[in-house]
Amino acid sequence: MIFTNYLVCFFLVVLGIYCMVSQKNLFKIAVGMGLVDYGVNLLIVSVGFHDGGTAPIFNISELTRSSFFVDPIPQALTLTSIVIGACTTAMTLCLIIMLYKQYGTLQSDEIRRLRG
Amino acid sequence: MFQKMIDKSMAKSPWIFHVNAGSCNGCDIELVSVLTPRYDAERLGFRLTGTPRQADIVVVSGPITSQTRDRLVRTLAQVPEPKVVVSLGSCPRSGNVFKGSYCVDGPLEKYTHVDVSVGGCTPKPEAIVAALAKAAEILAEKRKEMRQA
Amino acid sequence: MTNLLWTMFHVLVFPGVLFCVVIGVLLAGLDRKLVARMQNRVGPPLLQPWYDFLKCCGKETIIPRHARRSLFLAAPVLGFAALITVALFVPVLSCSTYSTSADLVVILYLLTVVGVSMIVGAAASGSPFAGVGLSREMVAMISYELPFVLVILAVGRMAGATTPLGVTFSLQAIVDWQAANGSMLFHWSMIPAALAMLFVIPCEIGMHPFDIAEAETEICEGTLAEYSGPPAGLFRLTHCVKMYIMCALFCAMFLGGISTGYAALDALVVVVLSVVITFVTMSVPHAVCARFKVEQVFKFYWTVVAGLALISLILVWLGL
Amino acid sequence: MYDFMYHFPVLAIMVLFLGAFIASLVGRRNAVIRNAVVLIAMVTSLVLILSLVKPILLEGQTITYWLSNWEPVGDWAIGISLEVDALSLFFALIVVVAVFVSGVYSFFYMDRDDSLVNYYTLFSMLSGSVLGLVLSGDLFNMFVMIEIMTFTAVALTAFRNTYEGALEGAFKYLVVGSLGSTSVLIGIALIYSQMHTLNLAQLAAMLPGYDSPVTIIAFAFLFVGFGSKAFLFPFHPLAADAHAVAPASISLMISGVLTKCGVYGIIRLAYTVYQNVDVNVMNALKSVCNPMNANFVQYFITGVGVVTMFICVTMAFNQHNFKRLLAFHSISQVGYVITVIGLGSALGLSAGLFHAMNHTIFKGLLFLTAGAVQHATGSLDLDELGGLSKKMPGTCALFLIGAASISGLPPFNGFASKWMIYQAAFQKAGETGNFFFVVVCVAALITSVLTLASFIKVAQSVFFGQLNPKFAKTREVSLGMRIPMWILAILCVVTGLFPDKVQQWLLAPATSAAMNAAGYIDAAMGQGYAASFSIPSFQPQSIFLSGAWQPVMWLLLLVSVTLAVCIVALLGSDDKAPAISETNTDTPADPKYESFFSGEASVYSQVGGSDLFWGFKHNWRHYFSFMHNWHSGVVNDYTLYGAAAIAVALVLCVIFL
Repeated sequence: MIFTNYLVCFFLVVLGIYCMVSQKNLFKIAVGMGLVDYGVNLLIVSVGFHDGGTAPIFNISELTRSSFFVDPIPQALTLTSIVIGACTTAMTLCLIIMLYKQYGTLQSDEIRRLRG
Repeated sequence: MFQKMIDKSMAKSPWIFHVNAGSCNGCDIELVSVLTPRYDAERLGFRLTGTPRQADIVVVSGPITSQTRDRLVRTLAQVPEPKVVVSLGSCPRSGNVFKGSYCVDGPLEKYTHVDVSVGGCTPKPEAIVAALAKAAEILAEKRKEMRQA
Repeated sequence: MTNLLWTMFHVLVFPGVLFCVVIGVLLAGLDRKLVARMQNRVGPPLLQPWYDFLKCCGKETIIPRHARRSLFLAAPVLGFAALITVALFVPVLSCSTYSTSADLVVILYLLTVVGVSMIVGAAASGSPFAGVGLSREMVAMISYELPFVLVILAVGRMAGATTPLGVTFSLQAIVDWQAANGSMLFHWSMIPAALAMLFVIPCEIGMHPFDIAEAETEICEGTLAEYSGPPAGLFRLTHCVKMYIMCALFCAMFLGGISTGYAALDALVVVVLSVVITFVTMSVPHAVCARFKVEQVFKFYWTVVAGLALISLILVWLGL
Repeated sequence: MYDFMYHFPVLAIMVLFLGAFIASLVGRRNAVIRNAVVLIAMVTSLVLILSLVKPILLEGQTITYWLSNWEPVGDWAIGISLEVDALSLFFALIVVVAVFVSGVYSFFYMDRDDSLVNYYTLFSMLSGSVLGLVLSGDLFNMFVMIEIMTFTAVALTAFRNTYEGALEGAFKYLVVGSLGSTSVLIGIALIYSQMHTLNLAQLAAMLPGYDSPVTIIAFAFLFVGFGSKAFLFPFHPLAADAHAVAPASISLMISGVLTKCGVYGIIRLAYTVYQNVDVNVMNALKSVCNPMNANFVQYFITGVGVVTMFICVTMAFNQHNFKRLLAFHSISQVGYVITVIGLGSALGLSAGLFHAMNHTIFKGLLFLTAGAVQHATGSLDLDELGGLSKKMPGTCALFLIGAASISGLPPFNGFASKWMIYQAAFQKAGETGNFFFVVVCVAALITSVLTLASFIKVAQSVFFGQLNPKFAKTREVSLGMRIPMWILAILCVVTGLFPDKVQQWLLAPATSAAMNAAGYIDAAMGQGYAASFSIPSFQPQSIFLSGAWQPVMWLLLLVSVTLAVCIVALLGSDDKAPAISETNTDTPADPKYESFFSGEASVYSQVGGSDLFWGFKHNWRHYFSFMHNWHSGVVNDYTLYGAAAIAVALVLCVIFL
């Protein structure tokens, strides 16, 4: 089951990068960025997941060698990363709107005044 | 002492700037021939420069056409003191065969003091060398005058 | 105090200003004489460059309206000073006045400073001709720098192969190595590098076939277009001194180690060698060749000359 | 060290974030209070970091600060830590000085912009995040700081959103930058999956004993990620786009500080964390610090550095925009740094650190002069500007100092560090007997000449030549803008004249800190922790400099300069007609003082910046046109290059490990 997770997150990341590379529409590029983000988030969560583990909620006295639980740190990392991803998306969309106002187009190959 | 050395070397290293003020190229070619192995003006220290800023002797050939007049005046002004002006051939002196043409604003005397004048159409290279040597002497004298003034 | 006096002596007399200027002027005069003789002319007197310099000192200095006054006047002085500093690092056959462990790199950069000072002076004069001239000067600089660097690395590797670092950039160490093992020029793997260096010399100095920056017929003396009076004279003098410096550098790098034991005699030997090098690298091409085009210079140096130097470097690297 | 000093690192970071918060609260109403808040925040963090110089750099201590006092439990780091050793502090010093200069400059430079409260909020956040990154002792914390940094940098790049191309540059930076951040995040996830910790010290202790290719692949991801933050090849087009359109003070931050974060990350990873990693495959990473050996990782890092430095310097020849040209040079200089860092010798590392520091100083200076030109004339077009040296003599002098420094002319600092770089490269070549490092050395020298050439181009087309009549009314910028520039210029000269002191006080401690993995581990996890993982203790090797560049020689030159000046003065003194150019330019010009123009009347005539060096460009026209097309300006292409970089790094991992 965990193997499926890795497969899916690999697939998501590759799909996202492919989307960013091949799609000329700025919104689709933003979607690609989102896909890469989700893929990585899934990767981090999967890393901390233990099949059959309980939720990591313990008193310090309950904690024993034999207690088997899901690693909480990756979940914290994922939360942070999701927040950052949301910010990135917001910023990207912002810039796309402004770009559309200035250039009058959403095609990435027409937005290339800086080159060479 | 240093000044004396400068005075002495003034005559030994006169650099020439050549202005063609509408000449037919005859005099220009003769001026170049002065630098060839046959006459070799370089043995007297002469050297053609490309800019009036480093020139000591300005050689003017041609009858001063109205097209070249302003340029000539400007170039002459840009030569640092002390400087010597040599007119080459008959044209700058009198206009020669171009005299009376609507587009000739000669002679050269109208615009500047001419120190040495070489006649002929075209002058012989020997005459040019002699004139340049004379000009070099005048240059040294001018330097002395300038220092005393 | 004596130290300071010695420093003053080194800077001012030997091997500093006086020595450099005298030898440089003589070399430049000799070059003109030789070219003239090769063209079947009489040629100017031997001291002609000296007269030229003095004459320039007696002329008026015009500072054009577009010029930046301070830089315009400071540039020639800076260039000359940098060149004299190079002279202090270059050994006269057996020993240099001042030695650091990497003086070849320092020399490389100081020579660049000389070129740059000319470029800055030209730029400060505000003339469009000077603008073209400085761009050509820079192209010339890019051109000879690659082979020069390769030659330096080859020589440094050759002399420093046995040191713990495997390379030395100290001219003194290079000269000492030659004293022990015979001059660089007589090691067959270094001959291409020596040839490359001989090509670098005239371009570095800006002698005739490579004087694209000062082409008087095309761009009105290029970098020097607006210079008159003493600053122009100083540039000419720098040019003369550079001839000597480059020759002495060649002697140190490729003919070092043949010391006679007396400093004066050594100096004499260097002068004689310089005359030979001047004849080979400057006078003959001057008399024979027409001026190169800008892109030809670049191509020539980055292919032929750099190739020669690279052959040497690879040979040395293989331990041959 | 006093006890309260342990709080200084975190205070230095927090005070900047707090400054951002307060500035955005109060700044909308009152500009003076806003500026005062930002200034106080900057100065406080500057002072806090400076006060740490003595204990950390000079006495060699290390500060470990566990946030909320979550100290390691049972030898396992569970809290977030700040760990400040000499290397971190070295970069922190660079950061705070650059932030201070840039902040003071922007008070005067941004006077014509509106909604400045956003600017200062973002600026403070950017400063805080960068400082947080270099002081952090935790990998994930570094990632968070990188993200904040990228964010604020993007927003600031787009700050002048009406400026041509500002949004475009910001968008490209955001998209491709997010690819780099993602790469870092994947690397972190992979490391965590194996090690279950992200504390740098603990990683440094545990990685060597852990035999897994996953950690090496993680290294590849992290290297590409940090490389993208340093704008290494092939991420360099981003930098060019972002620098050129950002306000000059932000260009300083991006080139002087953000790239340094990437460099710091690479140094920290390669030297401290992965120092002792010895995967069972042919000494893969082992001995990054062993000078007698060269391995694949070294070749790779050095190769990337050389390619970066060469491609960027040639790209600069094609540029018409002042700041875009500077941007390419900026990356080219970072290429130098990465090149020597890849050498893996102590000399190489200290040369790299020195050049990184100098790069911040002189490149900052150059960007600020570009900003001054833009502020005064409103243009950055090299083909249009010209002759400004008469209008802005101060700026011109500052520019010349910066240009001489970056071109490596003695006696400025660029020469001192480049000298060490050549020395390190050739020393490496001599020790390994490998011709590759000779090529590196030659490439570095040639790049230096090309740098010089393109700065001659800038000098000629902006400051010298003839003044475009369009800019006749240009005035020198205010003193408030020139003082920050002078600070940097003086630093240029000082670090150039006393490289041995810099070496002694800054570089040597930072270099040994970077190589002292055991010390780093022990400082964080308690004495003996490193030994329990059999991390070899650090042998403080004297950083062997094969003869230091002695600026004393330059005093000689100064003597001869003075003498030469005297000679000239002597010659000119008796001249009865000393020529002074006309200062009054309003009267009809005397032709004597006009430029010689083959006799023509003087008209405005300036050799365009792009026409210079025609002879050079002509021979390379195929290369230049290829490069021009390759930097296509399409964001998809740049993303592709970034993805390709990740792919190449992974493939190399698979092949060689």
